[in-house]
Amino acid sequence: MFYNSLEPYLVLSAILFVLGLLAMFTKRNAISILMGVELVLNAACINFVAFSRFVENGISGQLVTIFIIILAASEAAVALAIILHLYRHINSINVDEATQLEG
Amino acid sequence: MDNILVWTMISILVMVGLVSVVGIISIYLERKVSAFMQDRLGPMEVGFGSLANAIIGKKTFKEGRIGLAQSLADGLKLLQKEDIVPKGADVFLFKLAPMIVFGGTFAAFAALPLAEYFVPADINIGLFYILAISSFGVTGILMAGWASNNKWGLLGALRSTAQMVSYEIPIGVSLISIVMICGTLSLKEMVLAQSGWFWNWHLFGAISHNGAIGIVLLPVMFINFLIYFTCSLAETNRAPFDIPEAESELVAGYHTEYTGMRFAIFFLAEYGAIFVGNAIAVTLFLGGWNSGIPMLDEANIPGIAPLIFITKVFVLIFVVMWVRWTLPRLRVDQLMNLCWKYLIPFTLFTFFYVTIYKVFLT
Amino acid sequence: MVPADFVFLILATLIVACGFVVVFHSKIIYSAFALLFSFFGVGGIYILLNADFLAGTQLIVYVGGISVLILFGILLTKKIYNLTTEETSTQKIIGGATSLAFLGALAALIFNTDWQIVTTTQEFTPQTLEIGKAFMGNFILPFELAAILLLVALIGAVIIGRDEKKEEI
Amino acid sequence: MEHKIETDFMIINMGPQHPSTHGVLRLELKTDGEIVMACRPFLGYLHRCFEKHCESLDYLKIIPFTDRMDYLASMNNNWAFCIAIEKLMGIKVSEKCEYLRVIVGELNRIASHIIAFGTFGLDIGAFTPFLLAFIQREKIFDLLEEASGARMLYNYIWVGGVARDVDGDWLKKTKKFCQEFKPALDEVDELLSLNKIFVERTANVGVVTKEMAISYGFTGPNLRGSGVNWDLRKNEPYSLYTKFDFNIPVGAGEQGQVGDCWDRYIIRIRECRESIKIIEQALEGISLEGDIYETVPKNFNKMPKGEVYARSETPRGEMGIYVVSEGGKAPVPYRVKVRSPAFCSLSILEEICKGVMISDVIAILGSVDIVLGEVDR
Repeated sequence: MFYNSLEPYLVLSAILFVLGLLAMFTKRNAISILMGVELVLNAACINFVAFSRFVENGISGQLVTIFIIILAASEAAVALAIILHLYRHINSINVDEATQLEG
Repeated sequence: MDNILVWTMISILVMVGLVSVVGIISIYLERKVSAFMQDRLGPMEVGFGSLANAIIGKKTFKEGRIGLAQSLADGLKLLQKEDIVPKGADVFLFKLAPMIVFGGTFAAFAALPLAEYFVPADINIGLFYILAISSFGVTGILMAGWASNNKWGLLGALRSTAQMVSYEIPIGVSLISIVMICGTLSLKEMVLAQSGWFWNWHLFGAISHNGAIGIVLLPVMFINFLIYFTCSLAETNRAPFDIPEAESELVAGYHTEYTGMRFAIFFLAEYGAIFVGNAIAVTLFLGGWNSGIPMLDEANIPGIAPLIFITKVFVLIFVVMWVRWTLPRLRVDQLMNLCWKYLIPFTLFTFFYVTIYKVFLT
Repeated sequence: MVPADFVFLILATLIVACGFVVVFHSKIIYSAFALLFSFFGVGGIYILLNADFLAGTQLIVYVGGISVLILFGILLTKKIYNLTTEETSTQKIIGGATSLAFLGALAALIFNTDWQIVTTTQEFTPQTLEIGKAFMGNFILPFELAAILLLVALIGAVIIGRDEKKEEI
Repeated sequence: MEHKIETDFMIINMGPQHPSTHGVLRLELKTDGEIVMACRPFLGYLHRCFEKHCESLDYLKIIPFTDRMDYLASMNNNWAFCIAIEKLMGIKVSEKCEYLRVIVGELNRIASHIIAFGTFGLDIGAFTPFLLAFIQREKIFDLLEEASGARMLYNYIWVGGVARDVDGDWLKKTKKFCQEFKPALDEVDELLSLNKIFVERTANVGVVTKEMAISYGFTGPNLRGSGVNWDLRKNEPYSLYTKFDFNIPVGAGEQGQVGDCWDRYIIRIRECRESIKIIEQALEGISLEGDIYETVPKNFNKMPKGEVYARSETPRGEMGIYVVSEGGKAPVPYRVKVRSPAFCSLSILEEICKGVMISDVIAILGSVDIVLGEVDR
């Protein structure tokens, strides 16, 4: 009953989404924030796939999810490069210490 | 329907047996192969008889003479050893890591097609599944290296991760060429496409579903096979790419701090990974369970298919050992150079070639 | 309850528990490993949703790629054996309250909406072929854009992350 | 904003328990990832006060101590010490004994070089050449055991002579070994020397220039690997080395720069061939007549007062023995000092291990071929 109805997936995705949101709100560490973003993206992905399975019965949700995964990969790469760069400059990856834009 | 279920159950059981036996056989083989290559004897004393004698404490059985039970005895020894967790280690992750490495490796066994009726899990994206689930090993290794709170361990883990992540790319691209020729990701269908004479194997251009024109694929497929084989060596941390556990540099790499059974699990996982890597090579390039000569196939000799498959895999494993005991080890930057400057461009070239072939010649 | 339900429950528990570890554990490396298992669980959920290709992609990209990247990032930026995250209490309270409110709103939305469920056969059909056709057909433009995006991200990451010492040489 | 780049350096202790520090050596590596920023060797884990012990021992009883310095080339150590004492006492050793010394010394040199290039291969990751070469080393040990009674720590060369006589059978066996050894060495050579990976790992790594080698006091194969043609057997011949026809292999930078790890490695392989040449000539020249104890002093009561410095070419380079004798009734030396070649070779690590990778440190350490027993004494 759980696995072939829509609501459980939506609830799961909502919890995951909120957890990601919480991480983004409370953490000062840039990498933790990045992890929160990844959680949020995954929650969205679950939503997309669940809707495409139960509401649309097609694959467009899956296609969107693949694009999200591509985006997440490139985002993670760029974000980590920025974090590494930040670390070299201010020797910390706490976002509230990165207050200057000049390098 | 029932028939299929029974066969699936049997093949699952066989796979579980295979999982436990592969490591032991490979370790024994490794010792013997290395011994004969180095002009020495290797394990000679501990046969099954002497092992049984040692266990019951009486000289009842005839003693072995070629050391067949050596790995078994070693396993028993490792089981009894003290399980040491270093003081500074992160206990939870330290204990979790070998399980993840082991699980990641042996989950891949589920999709190996031993025979047409011997596929424990006939997944339609079998190849993709194996590639995906193997990537779990990387994190296990990273976890082991970090959790053991040892600098050598950490260095080994970082090396290993960098190496495995890089070498996944040429592996993926070289396998995509095959996928393109077959038009499927199912390992079973790939093997079925290679049945008949050995020139139907993808290594020789897959004549059966391409016709004679398939011969133009032959050189490219050889290159592809070599690249895949090289990369699978690197993926499984074998010499000459064994820099993550290079014993002369990093003591033992990521499993420096592991003792007893946990160490044995890493060891088994390594040999399991070698088996999986070579099984993919056999399935994709060397015709899987087909013997290459129709007279010797399953149709004529029932029950021979799994034997053929496993024999082929062990022949490749022998080559892996041969390479290990012949070649020195690369340095970490040379390893990366090899991957990014030679293997990836070459696979891209073969990929391009196969694409052109697929578009214009079929 | 059919076996698949248990699978769903186990996976959901795994995902949520790991999500909690990601958010609340004080050691950042634990967060990273928990994130990995959370990704793994999401891959399992995709299989339950008949998205087999997607599950494989999830494993390869998230578990084998992004998680490792994040772990590398952690190991490269912190004093390796002293990895804790700091947070302030005000952020905790405000963030927690907002998140809880959000959760309530979402839950209300989920259970009060009358979803237009299409009941179809539950038979599993392989979707790799369809996805491939869609990428080469209707979705060709976004697909190509994604390829360009990946290239740009790759080059950008390399340029940003490059060691500055080498620029001077 | 202040522009500073700080990366965490990691201090790693390589040793004293490490598979490839060739004994109990500790290297403190300061690394930035895989790159070694600084490398400091820490010595003394095997220090056994050899030199101090000597001050309370009879000259003859010191010889077993020299065995334990460079335990891979004990014969050559015995020999170096005996040369010093003979020089001090003015003893002329009989020709038969000199021949025997040359034969066992060169045999021991081969055994030592087998360890050197075998473990070097092992450090690089090639296991098989090591074990293939060890088969030959076993044969050498069998020969030396027959001659001296011991397999590793011989106490064979005595002041004024040698400990035990050999018979014609032994000479025949040695001759047979010489013939068997050449193809075996070629096999190892083929397996390792020009292997692409091996060359990649060793060529242009750990380059020690001529000037550096001389200023750090390099001797032996390490010095010759840097392109300096210097061998005491040619340049300052002792014993019977003037009689033999052999070459001194010198590093020429065939695969990379002069003085890299590959050069130091290949020198040792080539020296083994030259040693075989010497042994074969010595086997031709030796006659079994004569008493080996003829010139061995009965006691050391008549030791002259004075000091002496003698040096000889051991497999690791020049071993210098400095002995001060008080003379008269005291049959013990006042002071013994050893100039050990491996100690000087080791001192270069700090300079050439800057900016290389961890794997290169291993390669460099293996290529300079140290024996900690001799470094710490």
